[in-house]
Amino acid sequence: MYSEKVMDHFQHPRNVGEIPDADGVGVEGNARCGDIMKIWIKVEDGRIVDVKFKTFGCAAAVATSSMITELVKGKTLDEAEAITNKSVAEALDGLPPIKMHCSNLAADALKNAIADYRAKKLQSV
Amino acid sequence: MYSEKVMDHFQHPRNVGEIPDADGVGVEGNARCGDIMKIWIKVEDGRIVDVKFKTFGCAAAVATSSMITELVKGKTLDEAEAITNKSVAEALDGLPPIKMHCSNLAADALKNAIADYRAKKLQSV
Amino acid sequence: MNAVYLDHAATTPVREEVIEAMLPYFKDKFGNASSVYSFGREARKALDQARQTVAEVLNADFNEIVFTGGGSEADNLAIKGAAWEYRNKGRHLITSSIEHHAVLHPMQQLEREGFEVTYLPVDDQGLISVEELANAIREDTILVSIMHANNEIGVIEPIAQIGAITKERGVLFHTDAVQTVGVMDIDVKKLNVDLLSMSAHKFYGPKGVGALYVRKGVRLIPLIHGGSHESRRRAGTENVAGIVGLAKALELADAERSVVVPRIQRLRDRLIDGLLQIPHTRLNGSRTERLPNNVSVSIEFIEGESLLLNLDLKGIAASSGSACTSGSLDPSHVLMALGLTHEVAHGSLRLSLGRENTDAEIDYVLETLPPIVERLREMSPLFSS
Amino acid sequence: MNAVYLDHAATTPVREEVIEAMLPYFKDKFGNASSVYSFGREARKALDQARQTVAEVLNADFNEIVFTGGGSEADNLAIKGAAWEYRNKGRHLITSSIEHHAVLHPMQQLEREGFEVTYLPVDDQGLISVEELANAIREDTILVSIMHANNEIGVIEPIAQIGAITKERGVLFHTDAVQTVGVMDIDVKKLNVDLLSMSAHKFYGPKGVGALYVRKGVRLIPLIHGGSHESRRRAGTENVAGIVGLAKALELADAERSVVVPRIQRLRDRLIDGLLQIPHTRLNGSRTERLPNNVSVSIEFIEGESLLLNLDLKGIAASSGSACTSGSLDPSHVLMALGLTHEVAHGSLRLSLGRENTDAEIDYVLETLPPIVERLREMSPLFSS
Ligand SMILES: Cc1ncc(COP(=O)(O)O)c(C=O)c1O
Ligand SMILES: Cc1ncc(COP(=O)(O)O)c(C=O)c1O
Repeated sequence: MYSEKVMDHFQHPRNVGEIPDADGVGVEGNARCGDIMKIWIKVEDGRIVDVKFKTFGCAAAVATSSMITELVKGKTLDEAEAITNKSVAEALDGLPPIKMHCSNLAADALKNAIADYRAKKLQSV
Repeated sequence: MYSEKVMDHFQHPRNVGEIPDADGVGVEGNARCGDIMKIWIKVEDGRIVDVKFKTFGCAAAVATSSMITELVKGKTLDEAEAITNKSVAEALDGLPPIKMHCSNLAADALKNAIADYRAKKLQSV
Repeated sequence: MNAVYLDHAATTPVREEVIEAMLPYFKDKFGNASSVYSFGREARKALDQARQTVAEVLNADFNEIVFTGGGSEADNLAIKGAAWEYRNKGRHLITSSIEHHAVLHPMQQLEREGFEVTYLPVDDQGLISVEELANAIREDTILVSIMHANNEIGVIEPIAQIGAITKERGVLFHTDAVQTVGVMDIDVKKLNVDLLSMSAHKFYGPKGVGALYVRKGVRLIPLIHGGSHESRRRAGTENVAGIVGLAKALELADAERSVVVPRIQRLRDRLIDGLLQIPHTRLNGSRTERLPNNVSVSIEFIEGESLLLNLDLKGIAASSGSACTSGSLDPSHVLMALGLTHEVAHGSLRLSLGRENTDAEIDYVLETLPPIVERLREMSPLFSS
Repeated sequence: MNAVYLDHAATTPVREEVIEAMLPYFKDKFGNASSVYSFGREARKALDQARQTVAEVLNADFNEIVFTGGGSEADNLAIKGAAWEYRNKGRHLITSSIEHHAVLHPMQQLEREGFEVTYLPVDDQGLISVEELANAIREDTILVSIMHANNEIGVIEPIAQIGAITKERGVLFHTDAVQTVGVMDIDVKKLNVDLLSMSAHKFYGPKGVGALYVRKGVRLIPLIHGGSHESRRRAGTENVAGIVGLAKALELADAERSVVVPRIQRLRDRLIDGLLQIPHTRLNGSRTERLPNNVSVSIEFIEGESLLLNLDLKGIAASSGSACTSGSLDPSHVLMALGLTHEVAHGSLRLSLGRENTDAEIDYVLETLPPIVERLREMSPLFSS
């Protein structure tokens, strides 16, 4: 049912954890659907230099979370924001149709983290 | 589905045929149900001395026809009239329930033959 | 002579290759096709493969195949499912007077529920008039159901022509193809049908499994509600072994048809010609628009069950009309629809051929049958020689 | 360690003895059970024998057993068949909120057709209140359907007590015994039920065949109309091999129950005790009123599918609630009915044991599972250690 890439990221998720002094934190999902993702980013010179996640959810949720952390590391915020849930799924060689909707929310969580970073920065100005 | 006795009478029906100068002839059944029996009797001194039948019908119809001819040979008319469809079925070690209604009409055919004999006798008096 | 089986229209033995294909799904690959773990994944794969095979043979799409618990269930799902679903569009249904009970009885049930049903007659050859059918379609007609070939008399109805009309008139069209799938080449697009039923045990597959083709866009209210199996059209843990068996049997029949069917048809013709030598005997149904494996004759002055039992005692398995009606005492509604009298209808005999029948067997039947007929006629009060 | 199968509540492998019993009916004794000749007579005999066996195990009569195409069909036939038949007596039905979809979805269909359904709640142990049920019965109640044991949490409902009430009140009573037949001793008289469903593949029989007990005098409108099979309650050429398999499997289960079940129950208790050692873990459903083969736990802060897949990678087949709901994204309606929150319901795990499970397998599960849970919790934003 899942692609090899999904299974690889599910079994060996990259960048699991928290960043205690993160510059931005984003959450997406809800317990009703059974998928919640939280993402922490560290930003330097407009670039994401570190990223970590924690996810409660199915294999698709874990794999998309893991995949997005790989995709964004080193990217500028604008580049990172351009990533969509669809492009994450594609990077994983696709997801089962039933999983496209609920469990594919890593890009949204990331956007929330970037928004959080920007809001904090605005406040600190 | 059929008892051994039924199968025996079906495979080797006794007294098949017609009696050209019969004293009484009886018919019972109809083509709709698929069972028609015709019976010829020869009567002497109030006793049935010969009997023959022809039957269009299923194994049960053939076997009951054959059985009744065996049962009545030598019997007085009163004795013969006392034979019921049920007793014919019993003499055959029973019939399948679905066959009890339509295909078990030998006793009725015999009654008709006896009535025919009596009517003819009345006329000839 | 060993037993001669000539009742393939009633049921067929499961082919060795089909049993082989089914066996792994009883024990080793027994998982639930709906589960996520590996056990279930093998069953899921087999199910998908079977659905794909059936779809390809019928020239249909993967999602257009619904597996059922047999031909009767497929007929019921098509007819009641469509009638219930589209009842607000209209309440008129059309069928023929020679359908199998698995079509007629759902129709009668729908009548009890307030639907109106037109039962079209057939001519003395057993054929539906396409013109009469076109005239019977009304504003409120929602479904037409006409069988592809009749199970008793083997007559093949003009399904493609009927389908062209129903398509033009925007009416759903179901065909009960239980007797033709595996025997004839079936293309649902060419037949212009929206719904088509089949039953595995008629083409050397297992009993208790069938399929319904449901054209994309046609909705049905299920007979069996529950889990989301079969795209919510038929709930219940899938009979994986049975479905694999159905697909395997269909695949084999399809691959071998061009070789097997002409051989069977030749045997059929020998049988028909031989039987018609018996005096007072007639073929039931069209000689040309006829299943390649069906022989149905009326043998006057004798009764069918007696004939069957006598044949059985000689090792020949045949049928006197539909297997399903053998519990009943009324003569077959199909033979009556041809205009036969009761007596003649009672004297009908169906011999239906299959892939394992041989010329020697036909010889045996043609030797064995006439003396039995003669003996029964001598015993019959209806016959005067 | 070889694969460890702990999903017997979803389906079971067909036993070798059952396959052996079925095989002759595919090829040698393949005749149609409704035909008059010898071919069919063997099939008829096998069918009669199977019906007799099932009747005896349930303490029912021969004619009270109707074979179906599975458990879902049996449930649908019981519920819709009775509701349609007795609709003029009343239109109110009672069931529970933890029924299988094969009961809930027919109920919902009947609601669309104008019936009214009361869904009784369960307490935090998963148990129906007999008193509440008695109070829910109205003048126009025609049918109560309460499952014998729940497929997800294994809770056994007080069927005999409920049956005593429905009997007194003159209301029909159906129980879905799909999870208990083969595992528990079933006596339809002692259970006071009018209708009882079972499914062969839950007790080491084949998929695609089930049975419905129908107490004498109870009438049903069939789901599948057609031939006069099953005393006109379910049309279609009988799945002789499948029915023989069902009966054989039931006979074996019944004969071995007193030896096999206590062994399974001991394994179950080891498993429950071991799993409850994991912090933030609770047993779903009553510990005492529980199927001897069911373990259902909620493991907080983690999600079921991830857990299942990780177990699968270690060779352990389990389930996260009903197999049928695995295609859905909503947490199980059964766990929600117990009062669990969404998060906790998502973290449920069902391990259901069978006759081939061993102590070594339980050891393996109890070794394998805790580190997976730990790893998933470390990854979970809901968990703070
Ligand atoms: C309690 C219960 N009822 C009904 C069913 C349906 O049975 P089947 O899938 O054989 O149709 C199942 C299993 O799927 C079940 O566990
Ligand atoms: C034309 C036709 N339709 C439907 C059926 C019903 O199929 P099944 O008995 O497999 O349910 C049959 C055979 O019995 C048939 O010949």
